[in-house]
Amino acid sequence: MLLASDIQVAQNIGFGIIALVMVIGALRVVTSSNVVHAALWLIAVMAGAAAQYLLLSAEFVAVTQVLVYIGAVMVLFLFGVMLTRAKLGKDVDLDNAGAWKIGAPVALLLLGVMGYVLVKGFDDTKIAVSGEGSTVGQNSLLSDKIFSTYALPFWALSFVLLAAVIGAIVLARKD
Amino acid sequence: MLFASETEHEAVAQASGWFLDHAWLIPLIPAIAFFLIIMFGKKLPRGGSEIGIASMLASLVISAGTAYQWIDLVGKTEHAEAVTHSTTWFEIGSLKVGIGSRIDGLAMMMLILVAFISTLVQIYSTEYVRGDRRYTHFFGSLTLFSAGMLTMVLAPNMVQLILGWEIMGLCSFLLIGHWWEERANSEAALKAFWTVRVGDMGLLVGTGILLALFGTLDIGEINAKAAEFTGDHKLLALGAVALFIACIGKSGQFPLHTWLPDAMAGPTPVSSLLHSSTMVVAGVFLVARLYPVFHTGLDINLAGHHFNLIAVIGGITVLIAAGLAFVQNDIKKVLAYSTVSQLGYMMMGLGVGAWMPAVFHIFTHAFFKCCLFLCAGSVAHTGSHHSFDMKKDMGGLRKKMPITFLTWMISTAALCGVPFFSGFFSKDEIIDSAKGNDYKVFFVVGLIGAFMTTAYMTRATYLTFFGKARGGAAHFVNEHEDHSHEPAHDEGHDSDDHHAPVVHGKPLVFAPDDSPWQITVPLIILGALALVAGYLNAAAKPFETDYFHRWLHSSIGVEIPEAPHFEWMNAVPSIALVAAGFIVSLLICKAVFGEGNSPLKGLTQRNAILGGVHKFLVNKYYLDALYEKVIVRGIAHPISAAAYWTNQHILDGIVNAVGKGGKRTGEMVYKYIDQGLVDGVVNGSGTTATHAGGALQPVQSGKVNLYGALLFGAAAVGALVLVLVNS
Amino acid sequence: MIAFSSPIVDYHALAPELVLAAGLCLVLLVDLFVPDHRRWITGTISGFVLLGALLPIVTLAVWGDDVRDAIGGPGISGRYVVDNFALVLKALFLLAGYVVVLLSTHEMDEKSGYQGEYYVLLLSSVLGMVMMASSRDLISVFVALEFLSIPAYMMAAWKKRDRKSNEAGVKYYLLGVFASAVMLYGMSLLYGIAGSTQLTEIGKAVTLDGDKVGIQVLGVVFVIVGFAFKVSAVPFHTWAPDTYEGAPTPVTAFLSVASKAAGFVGLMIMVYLAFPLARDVYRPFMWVLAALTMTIGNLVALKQKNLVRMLAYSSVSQGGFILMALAMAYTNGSEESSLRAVIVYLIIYAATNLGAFAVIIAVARRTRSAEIASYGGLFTYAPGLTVMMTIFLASLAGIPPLGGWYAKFGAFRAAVDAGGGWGYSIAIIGAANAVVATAYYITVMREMWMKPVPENADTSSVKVPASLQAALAICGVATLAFGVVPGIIAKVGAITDLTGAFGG
Amino acid sequence: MIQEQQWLLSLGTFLPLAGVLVMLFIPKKDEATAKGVALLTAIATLGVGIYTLVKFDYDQSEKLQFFTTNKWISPIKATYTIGLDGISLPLYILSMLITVLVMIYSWNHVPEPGNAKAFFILMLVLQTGMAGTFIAQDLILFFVFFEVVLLPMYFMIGVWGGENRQYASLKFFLYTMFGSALMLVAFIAMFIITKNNAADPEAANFSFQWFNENGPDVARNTSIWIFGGMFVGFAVKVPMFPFHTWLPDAHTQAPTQGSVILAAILLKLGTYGFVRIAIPFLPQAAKTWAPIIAVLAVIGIIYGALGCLAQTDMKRLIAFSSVAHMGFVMLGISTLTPLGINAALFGMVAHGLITGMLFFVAGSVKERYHTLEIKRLSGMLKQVPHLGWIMGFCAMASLGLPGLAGFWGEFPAILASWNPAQILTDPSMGNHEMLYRVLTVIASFGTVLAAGYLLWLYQRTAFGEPTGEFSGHGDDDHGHPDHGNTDIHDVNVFEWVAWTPLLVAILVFGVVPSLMFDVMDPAVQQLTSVFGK
Amino acid sequence: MLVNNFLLLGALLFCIGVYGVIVRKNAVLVLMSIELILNSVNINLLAFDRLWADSGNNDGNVFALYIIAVAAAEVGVGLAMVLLIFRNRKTISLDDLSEMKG
Repeated sequence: MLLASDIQVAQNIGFGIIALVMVIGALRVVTSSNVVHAALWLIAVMAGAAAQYLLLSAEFVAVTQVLVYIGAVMVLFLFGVMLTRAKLGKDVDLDNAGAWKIGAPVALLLLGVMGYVLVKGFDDTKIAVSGEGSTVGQNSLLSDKIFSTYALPFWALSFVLLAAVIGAIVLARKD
Repeated sequence: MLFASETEHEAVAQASGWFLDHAWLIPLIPAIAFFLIIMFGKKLPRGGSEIGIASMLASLVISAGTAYQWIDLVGKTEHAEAVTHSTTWFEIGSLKVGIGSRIDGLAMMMLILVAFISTLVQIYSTEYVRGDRRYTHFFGSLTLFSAGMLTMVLAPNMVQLILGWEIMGLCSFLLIGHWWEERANSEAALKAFWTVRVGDMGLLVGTGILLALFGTLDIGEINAKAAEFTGDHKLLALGAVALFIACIGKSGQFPLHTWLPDAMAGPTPVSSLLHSSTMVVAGVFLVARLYPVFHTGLDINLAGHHFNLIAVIGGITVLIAAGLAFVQNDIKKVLAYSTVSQLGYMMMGLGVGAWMPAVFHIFTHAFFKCCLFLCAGSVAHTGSHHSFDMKKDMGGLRKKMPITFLTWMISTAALCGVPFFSGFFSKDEIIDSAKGNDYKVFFVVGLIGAFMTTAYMTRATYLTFFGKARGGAAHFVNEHEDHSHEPAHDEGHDSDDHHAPVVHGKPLVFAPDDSPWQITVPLIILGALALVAGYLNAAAKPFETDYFHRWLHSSIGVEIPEAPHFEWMNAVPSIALVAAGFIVSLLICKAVFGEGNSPLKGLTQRNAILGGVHKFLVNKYYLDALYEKVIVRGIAHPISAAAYWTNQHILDGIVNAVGKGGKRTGEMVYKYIDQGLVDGVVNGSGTTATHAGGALQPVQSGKVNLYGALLFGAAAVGALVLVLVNS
Repeated sequence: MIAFSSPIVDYHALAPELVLAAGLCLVLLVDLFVPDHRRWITGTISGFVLLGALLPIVTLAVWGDDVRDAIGGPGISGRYVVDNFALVLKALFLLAGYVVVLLSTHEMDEKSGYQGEYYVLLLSSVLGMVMMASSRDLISVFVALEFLSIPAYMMAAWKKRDRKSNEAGVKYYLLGVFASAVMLYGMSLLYGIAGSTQLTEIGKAVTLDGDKVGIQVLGVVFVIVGFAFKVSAVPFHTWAPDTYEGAPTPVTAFLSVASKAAGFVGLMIMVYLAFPLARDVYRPFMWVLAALTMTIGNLVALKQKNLVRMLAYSSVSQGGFILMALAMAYTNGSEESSLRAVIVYLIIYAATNLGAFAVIIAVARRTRSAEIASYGGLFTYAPGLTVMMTIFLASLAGIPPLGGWYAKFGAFRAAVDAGGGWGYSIAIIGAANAVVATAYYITVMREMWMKPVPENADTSSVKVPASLQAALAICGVATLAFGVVPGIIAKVGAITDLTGAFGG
Repeated sequence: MIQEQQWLLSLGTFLPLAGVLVMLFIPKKDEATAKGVALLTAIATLGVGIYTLVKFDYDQSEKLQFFTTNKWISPIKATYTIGLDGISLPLYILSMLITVLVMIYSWNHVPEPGNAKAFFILMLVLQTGMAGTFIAQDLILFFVFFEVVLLPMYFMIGVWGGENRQYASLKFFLYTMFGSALMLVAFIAMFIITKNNAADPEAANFSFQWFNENGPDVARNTSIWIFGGMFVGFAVKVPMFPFHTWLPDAHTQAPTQGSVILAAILLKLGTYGFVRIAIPFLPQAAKTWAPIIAVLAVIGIIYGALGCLAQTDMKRLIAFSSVAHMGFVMLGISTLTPLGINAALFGMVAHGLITGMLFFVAGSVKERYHTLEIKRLSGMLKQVPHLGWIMGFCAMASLGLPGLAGFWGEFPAILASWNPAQILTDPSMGNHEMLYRVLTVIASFGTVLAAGYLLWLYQRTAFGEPTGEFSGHGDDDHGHPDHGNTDIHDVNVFEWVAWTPLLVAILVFGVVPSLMFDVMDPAVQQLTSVFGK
Repeated sequence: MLVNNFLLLGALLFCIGVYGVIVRKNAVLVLMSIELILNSVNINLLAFDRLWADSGNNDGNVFALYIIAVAAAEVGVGLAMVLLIFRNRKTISLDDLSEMKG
């Protein structure tokens, strides 16, 4: 049996590594000069996110993340890359020239504000992560919620997807 | 309230008669006649003049009746109160304004005067403006004009007074500008109206002050309250000054007199009507009417006060105008300045507390001045083919136009104040009163004025009726006298004189003799009155009449010093000066304008500097030169001409400049402030707005990334600020 | 462990949504089976669907409780509420949708195919809006927002061959996604603070005190930003002019009216239910947004040469007036008047703006242009359209007796009702802007009435198809009636109590 | 309040709209029918107006008569409340009269670019707005009517106006909008503040009565601000210096009919607003604002007059003279005395008649000579004597000649400004007596200037010989086309019919001012009772 | 574990995403950046879900699921549009999407 504290340490280390990968991946996504590379880095981030979800004992979400994002969305992206005949290789023309002069300050400002309020607000508030406390029935609870409390949005979501599919087909098809 | 009060109405009703009760008909009849003339005049055989004359006659009859009953009333009661009839005209809160009639001695006198002279002038006009293209309009305006004056004279309150006052202003505009095809005439009309209007500012403000002080606009009440005034004296003084400014404008007092000579642009009957009994007298009338206000407000007759505004202005006007009359060549302008000068006398009289003589002078002056103007008109109409230039187109007319000449002479004598003529009794008494009331300066002014009056009238008379007939007059005279007489062609300094008299491209038809009866009859009547009118109030022995005084006494409304008792001895200086003025002027005129003067012109042209006393004594031509060169050029010119120059350029210039300047200012204001500043601000803000819109357009760069940056950036900044503020 | 309990569904309350959903499917099916030349029938069906959905709204308004949960049960109730507020706005969305269908009939018929799909998307979007009006928790709000947006993105790009239309769609889409991302982040923070997605619970938690103030502020701000995008408040408006200009005109009408209204509805729900205690955050923020929106929208509108683009900016600035009213909620007891002002404004604005677009569509059928210059001398050959356009523009400018004045009146009243520095200052700014706004409306009127007809223009009289005539009639009558007898609309405003707002 | 024949005012106000409805169904080409219907409607409206005149109880002219109140916008407490008292009556009737006359004049004077139907419809709509403004007894109703006139006038200027019509109409529109936006804010603020002050806030409503009762209780500082908002709104409409610059442009460019309506009625909406709303509702603020208004009014008088002197265009001159005349009206109002306000009200009507008439004349001159340039016109009296004399008559009336209507606006205003209300001269509250007296003098100088520019205008245009350009035998040195005198005819029948009532009214009101003073005075007395004496 | 671990990770991802959105010109890459943001939101939600786990609700999980679903739909739509513009313009550079401006 691992002690709770050991688990915590392990979790923290795990979190740290995954987080590092995600951040690096994210940075590469926004800086890579190769579209395909960027897409691949995004997969890394997605996967990292799925891992974090697991850490947060949201198994169903994590699985969905993998299925939908890595499985579907990423394929869409890659299709998109192919269909628009992006250069498979380095492409210097991916960024707006000099846009980092705007982007970086905005991002840093946002980060500053967010970081400040989060640190100030949640200071050292702790959460019970995977393995701590009960996660029994998480998924059933989730399904209960989806089909009772959030049934209407769920119902609506189906129409959102329907509309998106119809619209996307119309827009994307050649005629 | 005072007027329209039933009880008072009944109270006076007992003491009054039909005419006194129905005096409101006097202005109403001509007013209605005006509309009739305008509407139907053109279709009538005499172009509407018959309506005008009839209405004036009707007014005259009622006026006479009114006068009779007033005199009757005065006879019955010692202190006859003014008979007031008034119905509410309109009512604003506590302020009730009535319209109606207020009959007292002053009003009665003026009514008679106005109705009478208007009647005569209208009769005269039927001939004078015969065939005029706007004959009907002319009579309409004349009638309305009289109606205005009568309205004013009858006014029981300030509002009605202003009504009449302004109607006259309007009609003077129409009449002076009667021949508006010519620019000069319409400009004179404009100037007359406008100058008077400047003075009217004072009337408006003054009325406002009276309302503030007395809470009423009723003249009787104002006078009563002013006579026993104890309130804010400064304000009353201000009111009096304001009102007097109106009188200055209306009565052509210095410095607003410049419109008067210009007003000669109107037909002569108009001038005569305007200058004798109406329009210009209105200012004097106003002072007389509201005498307590002025008396109290301007400290007239207060011990230790030797000057006051009215007297000073009057005095200055007397001298200035008389001086100006010297250098005029236009006979009407001489008379015009003479009128100004005489009005100055009246004002001065009122200023020195000589209410009765001043008002009496209004009375006498009306007749002789009217007569003089009509004579001038007669001369122009008949003798000088519509020229009023004494030097060019007159001279030697006395034989050809005996009636005109005779009446002119009588009137001139009256004007000059020759004893036993009407003017003497009024004018001399003003001068006397000035002395008696301790206004010595104005006594002297009066004397000098008398001298000057005689002098310029003598000059005018000489030039018109004596000496050689020149220009138009020569044609008139020669046409019918035997042609063996020396032709007049050597007279002129202007070659124009030798041309055949042509006016408006048509040869003139000369009257065979003196003017027709429509002209001469009024002349005769007026001349007679100029002779006798003075005896209504002839203080001099052996007459010692004081009818006028008795009838009018109650109109003064305030205690003023009794006029000094008339002594012939006191009149000696003025009589002497009149005589001196006559003689000096006559001599000079004879010398200058007499016959055989051809060397003179050569001399004056050759030699500018004249010396030698012996020559001065022996050489009568030299005397002429002296007169022309030294007296006229040397004295009269520097003074008189300078005065005239001042008049034309400074005073008139000011008036014109105010007009021009006003226009210029208007243009400046319009250009820079209105269109530039005020409008500019608005248009500018519009432009700025559009520009700001343009400046903002780059934000809308069309680039999604920038839009995104803006979105996130704004969110970040907003969040940052609000986080900082709220934590 | 709570056992699953089946939610109690009030089908009557949910009827409008169900009708729409069913209709949507019907259109889709019909579209599959009708031949090309009869595709117009999809439009007709859509119209009937929208009107059909109105029926249950009427019955709901007339019968039954004032407030009902469409879906109820323990822990479920209060998340999707059908109250008067919801009903009024649902009706507005449906009617606006109907008018847009009328506007679209000929546009879509003649320009591009895919009518059936177009109407499906339109109905979807309307369904999303209708759901927005009832949503009372974060998830419903979010889903409804996406539901109404995603079809709209695609509708903007519907003219597939038109580069401008593509551009319009992409811009709208990208900015929309950015904004919803920001909003989502804000929502996550709100959830983190309240531990619930129900808005009333959030309302209790967002109190602006304690050590989590910063997070609350951030959450509130980000959520407002998300909706500010939707209502195209400056500086989140940048997409609007480009999208409005590029999108098919009926879509533009739809976006500028319905979509914007939905944004405001969402914003209202959030402000009144989730942020009632966060006044110190939303008031200054929305005050600034309102001031910027009115002013910048107006100023840039002055420069526009294209009528649609001008109307885009105009609609930006109109949004500023609504924001002005909303910003003053919960200031000196002005929450009621500002809620009513917003609703009244939305309704009147919808009628007016749809009308204006109807005229644009009608005119563009002839001139093939939306340049203002192409409207020169319209009065000489299309007096009826000119008068209609004048009515709509004057109403937008807020000139009595046309509806717009009452809308502006309400907005001002809300601001003044709030009083104080915030209220009066924004009211004055609003007043100044009301004047600037007239300047560009007037420009168009001037063009139509006073300028000569452009050369080579066809000046035979303009034929207006029946559907457009109907749209014009509806909008025109509404605009006039709202202005002359504002009582009717004011009454509607007065009954729209947002359940749970005002601390009740 | 006298609640008899409650339908009467509504009928009088909305009858023109009925006419509009009928006209909408008349084909555009059938101009005669359209004109006929419009004219009939206007005459019928005037008939209703005359019936109102007859039925009006003159002994109780301080009370609202034909009063009626109905629900209108209940949620905001605005009601359809209308009534007529002595202050409104003259203006109400004047608006009807002017509309009829303008229509008669328009019968064969429809300005370019034609389209009589639209033109007449606009006039009818204007009529409703104008009449409605004068009878409204509810602030919101007032506001709505106040604004209703805006668009029709905008189009009238913009479509049928002169060369620079677009600029002028835009200016007119924006200025007015600017004023009314602030005014609306002020109205709302006044309502909310009185409501919050009131013992029973539920009783609050937008009726004038409510504000009459509760407005004076508004705290002084607040009321000053609110008054400021209204001031801008009304001052723009009046227009007062410095908000006047739209007026000359609007007048100059407007078609004759537009100018006439603008001068005769529209400007009065502003002054009426001051008298009816701003001053009685917020007496404390009125006291503070009165000296400012007075100063601006007098500036307006002088400024307008100076502006006139600078003009080379007859119509523009008349337009500027409006600034000056409205200055007198505002001066009268600013005294806060019964005399002053009576004068102002009289001045409003008089100015309406006179300036309206002058614009008619200007329009006819333009029609005949195709120019309004003063220096090109001359000798009108010779060529078109009746027109010339009418113009002279109007000029005289305009410059305030006693016996004509204009005088009764100016003269009592000047009298009153020397004697302003006691609260303005109360030493404890800031004594403005001196200020008012100085203003009186300056204002009276304004009358001199008025005489100056009007006579100057008259002299140049009416006197003298007709210029060669127009006399038909002309040397044409200016390069203007020789119009000959073929189309220069004297006053025609339509003009006579349209003008005679105005001319008669100018004279009659000038001679018998009590016709109007008697009607207005009780109402004014009641209105000013709030200021003490 | 500290909740801030996750939250700050989320914030970091969010800001990186924002940076990408601003800087990237290629439409596909912008879409990818958006996914980063959405993922950061999900991390937040799930972290908060744990924070409130004791109260027995897991709304965060539901929310996150819905977001994933919507995100999928959005990406689908987005890519359809990218294809559309590519077809019309032969480029997916957002820079070129600036025909309308001002």
